[in-house]
Amino acid sequence: MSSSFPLFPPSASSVSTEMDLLYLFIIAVCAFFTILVTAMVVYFTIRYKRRHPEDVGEPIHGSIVLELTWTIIPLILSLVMFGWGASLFYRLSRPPSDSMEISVVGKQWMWKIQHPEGVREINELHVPAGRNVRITLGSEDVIHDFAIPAFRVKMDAVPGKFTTLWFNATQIGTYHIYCAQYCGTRHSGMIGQVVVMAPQDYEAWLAGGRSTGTSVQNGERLFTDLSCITCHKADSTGRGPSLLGVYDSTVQLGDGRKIVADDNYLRESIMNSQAKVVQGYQPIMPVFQTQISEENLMQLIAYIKSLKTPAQEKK
Amino acid sequence: MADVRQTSLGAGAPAGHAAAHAEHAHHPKQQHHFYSMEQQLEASILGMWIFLVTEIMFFGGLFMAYLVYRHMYPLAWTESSHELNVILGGTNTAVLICSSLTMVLAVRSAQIGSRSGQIVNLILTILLGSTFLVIKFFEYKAKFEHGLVPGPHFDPHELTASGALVPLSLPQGSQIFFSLYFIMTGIHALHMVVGIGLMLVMLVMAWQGRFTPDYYNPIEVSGLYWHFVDIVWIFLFPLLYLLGYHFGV
Amino acid sequence: MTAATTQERHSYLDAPYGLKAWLLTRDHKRIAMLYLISITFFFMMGGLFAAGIRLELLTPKGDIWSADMYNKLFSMHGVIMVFFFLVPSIPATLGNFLMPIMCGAKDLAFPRINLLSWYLYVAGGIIALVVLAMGGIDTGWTFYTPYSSLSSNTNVTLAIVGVFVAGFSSILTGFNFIVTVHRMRAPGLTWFRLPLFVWAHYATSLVMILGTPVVAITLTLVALERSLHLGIFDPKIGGDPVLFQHLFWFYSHPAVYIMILPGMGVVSELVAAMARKSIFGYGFVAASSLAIAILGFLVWGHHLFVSSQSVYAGMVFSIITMLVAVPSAVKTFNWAATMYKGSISWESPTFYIVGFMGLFLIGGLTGLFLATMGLDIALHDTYFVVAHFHYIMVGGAIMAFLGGLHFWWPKMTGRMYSEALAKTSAILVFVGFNFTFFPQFILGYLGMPRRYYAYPDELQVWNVLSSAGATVLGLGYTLTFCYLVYSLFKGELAPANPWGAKGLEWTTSSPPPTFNFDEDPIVTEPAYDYKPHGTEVTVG
Amino acid sequence: MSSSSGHAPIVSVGTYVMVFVALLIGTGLTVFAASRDFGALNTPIALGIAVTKASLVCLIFMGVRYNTPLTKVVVVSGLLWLLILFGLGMNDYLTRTWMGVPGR
Repeated sequence: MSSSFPLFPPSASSVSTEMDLLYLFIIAVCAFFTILVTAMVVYFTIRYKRRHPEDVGEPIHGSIVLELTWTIIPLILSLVMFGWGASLFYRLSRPPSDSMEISVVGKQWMWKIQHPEGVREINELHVPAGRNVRITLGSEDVIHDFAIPAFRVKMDAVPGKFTTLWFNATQIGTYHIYCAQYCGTRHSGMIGQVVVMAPQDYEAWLAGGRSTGTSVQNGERLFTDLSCITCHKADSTGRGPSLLGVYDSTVQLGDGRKIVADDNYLRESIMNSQAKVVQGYQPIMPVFQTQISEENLMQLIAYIKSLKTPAQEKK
Repeated sequence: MADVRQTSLGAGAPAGHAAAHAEHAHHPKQQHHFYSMEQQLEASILGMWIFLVTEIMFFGGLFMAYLVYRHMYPLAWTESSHELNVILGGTNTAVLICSSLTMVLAVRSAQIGSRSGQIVNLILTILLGSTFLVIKFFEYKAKFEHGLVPGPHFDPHELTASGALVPLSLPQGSQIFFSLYFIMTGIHALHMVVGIGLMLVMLVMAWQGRFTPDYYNPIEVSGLYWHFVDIVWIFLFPLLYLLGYHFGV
Repeated sequence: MTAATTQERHSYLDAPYGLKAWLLTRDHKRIAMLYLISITFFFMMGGLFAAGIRLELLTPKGDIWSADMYNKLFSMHGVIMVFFFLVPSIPATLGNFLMPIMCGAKDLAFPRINLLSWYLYVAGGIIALVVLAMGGIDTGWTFYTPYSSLSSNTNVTLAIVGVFVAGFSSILTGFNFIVTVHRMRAPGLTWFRLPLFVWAHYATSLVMILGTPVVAITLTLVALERSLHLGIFDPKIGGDPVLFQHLFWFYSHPAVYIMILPGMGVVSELVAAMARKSIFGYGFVAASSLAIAILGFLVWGHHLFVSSQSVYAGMVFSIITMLVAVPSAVKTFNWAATMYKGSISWESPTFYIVGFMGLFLIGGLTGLFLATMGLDIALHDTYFVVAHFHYIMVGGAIMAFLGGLHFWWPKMTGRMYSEALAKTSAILVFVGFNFTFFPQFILGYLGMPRRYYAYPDELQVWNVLSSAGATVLGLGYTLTFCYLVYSLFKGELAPANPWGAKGLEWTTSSPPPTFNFDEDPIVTEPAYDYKPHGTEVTVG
Repeated sequence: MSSSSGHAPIVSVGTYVMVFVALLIGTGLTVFAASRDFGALNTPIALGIAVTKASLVCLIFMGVRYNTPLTKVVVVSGLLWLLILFGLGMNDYLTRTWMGVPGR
């Protein structure tokens, strides 16, 4: 970053080295072919320059061997690129299970960030070094994109659903957060920064922050305020299903389908409650669309995720 | 494809367009840049079919949206579909099928050189097409009255057996169903209007006796368009109207 | 008019004169010229917007324009360049002019529809200008929902109408070409005797026919959502904004091939003619055009790798995208091999094709970076993407367009231009282009997002370099424009075949008569059948 | 394939009327089938009937049966492209829950 002609962004996450290697590998392949073909073309142009206005080229029409060569070699190389790229993408798509969870909501034109302990920030994200961090992204208006070049991660924040990205920051320092999906007037003003701290500094920072209760506590309060609790009783006697241990479980729907209750299912069931109703229950739950903000929704879901059945508690 | 070319080559008359295919050379309807009437006819039919392929893709985008949202909101789809009027939709299907029959008969009349046949069948086609639109109008009117038009005023109501309008609760996704309903049937109706316009032109041409067993290109090509619009409806009817029909029957 | 020869008297340019004769013409050559004039106008306009963008990006802070103004600049740059310049550029000008001649026909199959297509284009263009006069739009040329449908308060609906109408004109052009190739070929002109230019345009037309209607309906849905609240993509009522992206890229990815395939066709013609040699692997080059057109429809999801498309779908799209690299590589290697043992003229078209090959290689190969899913996470929506598609569309398509224009200019206008200036401008464009867009690859990996109006200080050096290059590039284009226009009035009269090239278009006079050939041609030999001088055998 | 004049052969009125009757029966059948609950089969039945009806119109009324092979290729490729749009599009929507990670 100190160089006046920077070529690489800072390398500050567990995947950035591999990403750079993949980048350099493809550069090497492409540079080889670019130089090869350019050299051929320039050489032929000079070597076979027309000497006499009546000259014509030699009657060469083609060669199956050559055609196969330059069909098969690019095919193999591109499949290697695909394989490596797909594997990296797959790993970047699956947050490790031990990740700490931070929720981020994009809004024209700022990032609203909420730590599980309840500390909130705007356009600034503090994370501890060396820990897996899973970010759940939401958007209140249009599509945004949460990008941290130093970590080589990027994901769209799409209104109407949650998306996920994860990283493991390795270098202490301050790096850019960009909004990479065009979102209107102040799109380029939606720049923030991510501050990577040593774990103990992070704890100290959290302790010093003004917390308004953890996400789970806030979610629990909302669960009562919005009267969810009157129907979704823990002992399954309510008009709605019990939510203990619902997260990540398989739910049988009224129309016969089975579905895994992930974040987006919980989200849909709160916002558009009648879309996917659990078998044996009536579609009587009110629709909370437009009545609940993305941030509150994330708190509510954090609370629902924390509800465990007694058996799960024991584990 | 190439056989057309071969015959022209066989004619071996590169001296000018007039010499090739002497038997057609003086046909008054042959345009200057074609070698023969046959080439002109084949070009126009191929052209129409290619145009219909673009139409397939045009409606294809809508059907894609239909497919995605039906997958996302199956309940909303059946319940909203139940609000559509199967009797009117079914009648319209029959009306369009009748119009397709009169359309082929009009083309056939041109093939056998019956001017009166063309005129009668074209008039019937136009009348049936208009009937379709009139029925469609009453259907739309009912949707407006029942508050089923998407947007800020979306407020579904249902007509009970006693004739009263009672509020109706439809699941999330039903606004998208009705958006698609209006857009798909609306664009289809627009195609009907264009088709009726086309048929009016054909009627005038038939009236003037412009079509002969040798030359009935325009009416044949317009017929292709008319049938295509019919085919679109053949799919729209079950996909929109019949999904929720067995509900509550 | 002392120079008037018998040849000139019956050229298509002279036969009935006057504005009315031109505006009501059904002659494909005149329509091509009308198109040439109109796309040049839109190219200049798009170029001006580009200048505005580069000017703003000289400094990290937003200082010259307001943020809204900047957003409108790049949106209008995109809309005008894509829909009003690049899509019609080669097909509607060179294609319109040459397709019937290369098929040995008197005109396209539907001359009146051809004229209609130009009028629709102009109508669409006028709507775009009205939108501009009313303040432009700020959605980017991609019209992503829900920004375009719910958030933007500019004239998106009207702009969509303009694009829709222009799209219709493109459909009509494609449809005319397909019917012409199938039904209008001269006697003896079998499919495998067709010039590769015709093959490339045939493939392009397939994309126009099959893709354009989908974007038309997609944008219509956005317009209906804005104007009538018929929500399809609105997340508030359960709509999925990502569906818009699927439908949009179903056309807009293949649309890239609408822009580059005709360029590839031009280059195939030019390589053969400038090297006076049969194209190496004719069948493979022809088939690769069709392969690109077909594969082009199967890869659109690579624009959605980070937009919450499923990982599985991403992998399918990624692997098919990799396959597109194969026919592109086949073409490039065949062009290079064609030059081997050729007799290569050092006239200006050669300069353009050598430039094209260099730029297209970089453009095509950088596509591999973006198709590689893992790497795309870092590069998606950054300046790397901007650089990549400019290498294809400006470096590839426009370079080929200029090469083709220089090659067929004597045929189209009957005049020769200044060789020295033509070579100078080819070099200026090549150098300026690389300075403009190469730094953007680096900016992309550094993470600079697209459509940014202000950026962090450390990225300034590459932006300054890019803006400086753009100045040279602009100079190159201006120079080309000046001497080509000059040649129209003062250029030497061109002979029928100034390059000593093969092809039906070189057998007729320059410029050709209204119905292209004085005698209906009969084809007896394959394309590019160059024979040493004196050994020409005429087969009956 | 085309007759010497390039025109489609003249089809008898009887054939047209038979197709017409078949189409009307198909319409009745599809309404009847929709009024019964066949579970997951309702849609395939409705689409099967619709495809049959559309094919009849296409082959007989629109004369594809009597037309050149090229016309057939054009029709089939139009449908093929429609399937590409549906197939690759649904390829995303049907696999969105596979990873178990929201948005992936």
